[in-house]
Amino acid sequence: MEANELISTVQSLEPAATLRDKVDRPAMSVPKESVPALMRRLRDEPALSFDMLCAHTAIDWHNENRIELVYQLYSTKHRHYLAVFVSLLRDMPVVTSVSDVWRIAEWQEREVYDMFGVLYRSHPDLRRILLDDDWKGFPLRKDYKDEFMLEAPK
Amino acid sequence: MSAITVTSLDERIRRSIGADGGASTTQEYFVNMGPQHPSTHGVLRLVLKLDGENVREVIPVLGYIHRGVEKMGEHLSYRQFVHLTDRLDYLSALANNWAVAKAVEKAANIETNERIETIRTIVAELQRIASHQLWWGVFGMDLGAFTPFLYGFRDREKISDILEETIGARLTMNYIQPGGVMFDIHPDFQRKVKEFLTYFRPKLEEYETLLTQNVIVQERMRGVGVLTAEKAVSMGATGPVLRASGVAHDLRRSEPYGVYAKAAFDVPVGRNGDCWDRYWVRIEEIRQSMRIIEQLIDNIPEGKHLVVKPAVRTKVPEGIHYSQVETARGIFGVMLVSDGKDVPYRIHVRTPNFNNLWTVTETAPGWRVADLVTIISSLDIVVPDIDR
Amino acid sequence: MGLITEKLPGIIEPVPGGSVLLSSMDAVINWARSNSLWPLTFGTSCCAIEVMMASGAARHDLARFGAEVTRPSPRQADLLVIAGTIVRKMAPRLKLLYEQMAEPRYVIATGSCAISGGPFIYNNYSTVRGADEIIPVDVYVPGCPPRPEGFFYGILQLQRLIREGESIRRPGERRKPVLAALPAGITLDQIQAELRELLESKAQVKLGASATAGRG
Amino acid sequence: MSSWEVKTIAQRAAEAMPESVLAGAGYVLLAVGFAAAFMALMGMALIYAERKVAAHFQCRLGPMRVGPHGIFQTVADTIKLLFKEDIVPSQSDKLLHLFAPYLSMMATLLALLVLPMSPVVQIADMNIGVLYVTAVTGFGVLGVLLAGWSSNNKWSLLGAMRAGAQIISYEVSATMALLVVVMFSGSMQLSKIVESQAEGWWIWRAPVIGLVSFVIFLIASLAEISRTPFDLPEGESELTAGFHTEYSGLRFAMFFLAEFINMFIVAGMAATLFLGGWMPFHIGGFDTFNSVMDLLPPGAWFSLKSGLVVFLIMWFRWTFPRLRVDQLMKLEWKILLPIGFVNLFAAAASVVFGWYFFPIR
Repeated sequence: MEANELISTVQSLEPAATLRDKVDRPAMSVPKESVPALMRRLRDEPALSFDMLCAHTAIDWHNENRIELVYQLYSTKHRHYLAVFVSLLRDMPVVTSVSDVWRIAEWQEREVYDMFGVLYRSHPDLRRILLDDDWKGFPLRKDYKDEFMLEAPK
Repeated sequence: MSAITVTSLDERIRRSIGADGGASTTQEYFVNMGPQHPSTHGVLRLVLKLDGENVREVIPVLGYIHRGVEKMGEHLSYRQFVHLTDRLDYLSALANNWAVAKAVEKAANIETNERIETIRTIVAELQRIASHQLWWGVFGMDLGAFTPFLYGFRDREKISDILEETIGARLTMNYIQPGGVMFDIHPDFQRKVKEFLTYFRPKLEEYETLLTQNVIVQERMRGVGVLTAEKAVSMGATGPVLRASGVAHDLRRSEPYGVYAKAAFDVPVGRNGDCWDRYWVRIEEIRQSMRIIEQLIDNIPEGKHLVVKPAVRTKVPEGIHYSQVETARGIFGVMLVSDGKDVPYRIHVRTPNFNNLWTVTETAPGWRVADLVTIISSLDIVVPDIDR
Repeated sequence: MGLITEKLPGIIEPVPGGSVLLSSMDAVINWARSNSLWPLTFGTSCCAIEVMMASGAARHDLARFGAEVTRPSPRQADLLVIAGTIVRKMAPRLKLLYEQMAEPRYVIATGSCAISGGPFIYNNYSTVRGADEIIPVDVYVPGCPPRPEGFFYGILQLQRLIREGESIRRPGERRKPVLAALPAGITLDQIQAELRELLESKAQVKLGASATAGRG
Repeated sequence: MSSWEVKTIAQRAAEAMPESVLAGAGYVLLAVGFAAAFMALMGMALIYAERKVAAHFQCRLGPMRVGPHGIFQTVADTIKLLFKEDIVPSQSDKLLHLFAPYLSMMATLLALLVLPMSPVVQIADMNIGVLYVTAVTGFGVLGVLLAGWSSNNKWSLLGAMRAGAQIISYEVSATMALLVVVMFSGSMQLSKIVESQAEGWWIWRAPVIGLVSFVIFLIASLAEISRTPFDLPEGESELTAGFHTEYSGLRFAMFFLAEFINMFIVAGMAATLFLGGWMPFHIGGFDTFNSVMDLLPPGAWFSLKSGLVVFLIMWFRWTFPRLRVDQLMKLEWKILLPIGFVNLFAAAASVVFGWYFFPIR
């Protein structure tokens, strides 16, 4: 499916979705309330059938006080990509889990929790994945400080 | 809004104990496989719920080699970040370099030439063969046959030699960089690659005789650890693991980069998604890689090997840039988030093994400990690639 | 020179920790130990491919040095090759592995990660800067990763260290003294007292309390 | 045809005893010393051989640095293991933990006592030799089970349980195969069995039946001594080190040594029962040929034959992967045992009707 056709199809599913610019592949910003329902439709809609969640990660826009989640979707049937962006408040990043839509989301969301502290509602097993269970802080946030870290000499 | 609770590993295990409400009559117990265990290929830890020899549940515990590469990437220039990708999946170092190089080139509008792309394709395919050779050897070792390991390495050394001559390193190559390759190929490169191809073809038959056709190997692989296509896709598996399940998704074919579009090759696809298919797909991929190299090795066009001076700190325009390549294990993707400076604002690497590993939680339960080893080995995991 | 020490076969040497080694016997034991370094199958990252796998494979063949018997159980291994990065989550496990190994145990740190943290020093919240922050290391092999030949050089250096009895080990660490049968009527304490006298007269230094406390 | 006079060390001791207690005691000491020294030296030699054989299978050299071609490699290993710290895990069953390796070693040593290596080099020659060997080798599993249990380690226990199931199952098949030879030679005494092959070895003298039972015996014994492809109890890639995970130093060396001597015993038994033991290669009736064969002393014949079987066992180890537990059991109960039974009946018939070469009328 062509990029603009893809975007209009997604917009027909979720009117609140807007185009996310400065991304080199079809990308949409959606409100966080629509996440699980829209994702399920993206997967099940025959014209879209995004059956694979390639990667799920986050970007910490420290200065704008928000964390932006990225869902990179791929359809093995139609061979097209879509990136879905969801903005969350940095102080209370809560979103509903999509682990029942794509199995792999369970672990990718755990990683995002581990690194950014994003909390997932109705996640089956939310705990740290890469760091120790008793780790303090979320390292990939821009303001993460740690007595262990060394600054590179200029 | 219900409260979100964050649990710990202990709680996870405790939950698993009571999962069947004490319905089972036999005593179930937990064992730790790893972090130091011969067949977890590094420092992967699996908490196994066993009933006698039968695996009831697998809980992978990651992070024993989590090195914080993504955080470091936010402080390094794009050129500097390339060398960190070597150390993720060190068996496909060149493909990993390529992913970063591709992302930067696309973002900063750097035009490479045919020579660069051909060299990149050839070295990446050579390393794919080397990676599969190593996997084949270790797979044999995990099944209990030690000799394949040495045979695999014997032939891998030949590739290491060829690459070392051109690149200067045996493992962490750091060769493909934004705007070209570090060095031009060695004058002997083409001759030696051709020599290797003629040397290796009969050796591949030897592999088949030693391991593939062995009755015990067949018995231990066929029907073991079946991963259906639907599950494989839903779990985001890529590479040979996905293709063995019957989904012909190969980036080299579906969205060709480098000069793959010029080369004729087949994408081997399995039927059942069991260990045997994963084994067969990889062995077949070695053959296809040899085919690709054969077609390209005599047609390396003339040109410069580097179009950007290596010292330049490339500035990438603001925005989000993706690129992905097909490594020996699956899709390695890089997401660059740039704010217009010469260091990335955020860099995310999507590694194939992270997703591939989790299929073990789906395929292993119901099989025995020995099968679990086979299944893990057939996934061909590299632990630093999982943990980053 | 006292009476007692002359009666014993070989030359008596004091070792850190206050135990006594008889060096004629010691030479044989050290020869055996240096030639039979069984490594633990342990590798965390890239270096494992070069150091544990490629060096054991056909081209380089670690077996020539008698070190191909990789033991999966730390109880039976003599040599812990730290092949790869050690991160903060792994550090306690590495210490545990080291403690599970039976004395005498030797440690080779291979690659820049195990020596100093390598490329992962700055802006990194996870990587330990050198394995010697956790466990004592005998030999360092630089490289990223070192070639198998480099690792062999490290093994040869370790063999030399063992033969010379120069194990870089801090006093007071668990170490089993090797004792030949003592002549009748002589106790270990007597030998030690005499040795201390001998040492003090030579070196003109008072030995600390650790010299007596560490006797196994 | 020259005849061999069998005289075991036990017989010599018994003969010497009435005249001089000292001489008798001397023979007993000789026997004990011989067994112990043989075990240590043979173990070292076999470990060295294994490492060299493996190396040459795998296109490499193997130990090269300690002595010429590394022949002192295992000496160094032994000395090192002798002086290595002996760890007893704090949560283990200490008594059993200390005791288990001795048990394993003892079983091996006991089996070694009756092995006829030449007409004069045999410590004891019981009239129930075959039965005795079967009994004491089965005894070794106790050591393994105790080791696994007392270590208080789940991997050890898994290994020990595998070993228990495996050894007990395969003993059945091994015994079936032995019975065939017992039936043919009409005796359980090992020296008698060897002498019964003066006209030809049972592996070819009893057509097909001998070969089949040789193969069954070899497979079953490989499983009994846990060699690849049946090395499940210590399968490295699965159970770290199996039942001896928690053993270090000398005690680990005992398990190691017992394993290799067991291999020699299996080879020796296979040679004795099917390949004529120390008996030279004879074909009944061809006296000239036979006398040429007699030029080589019986001890050399035994070494050659058992060496061949040892090499065969090593060859298996460096070629085959490991079986899975259920496949292992399937192989025994559904394949080997039925074949063994049929073979046994065939052997019975062929003994009764004399359907074998050079039958004794």
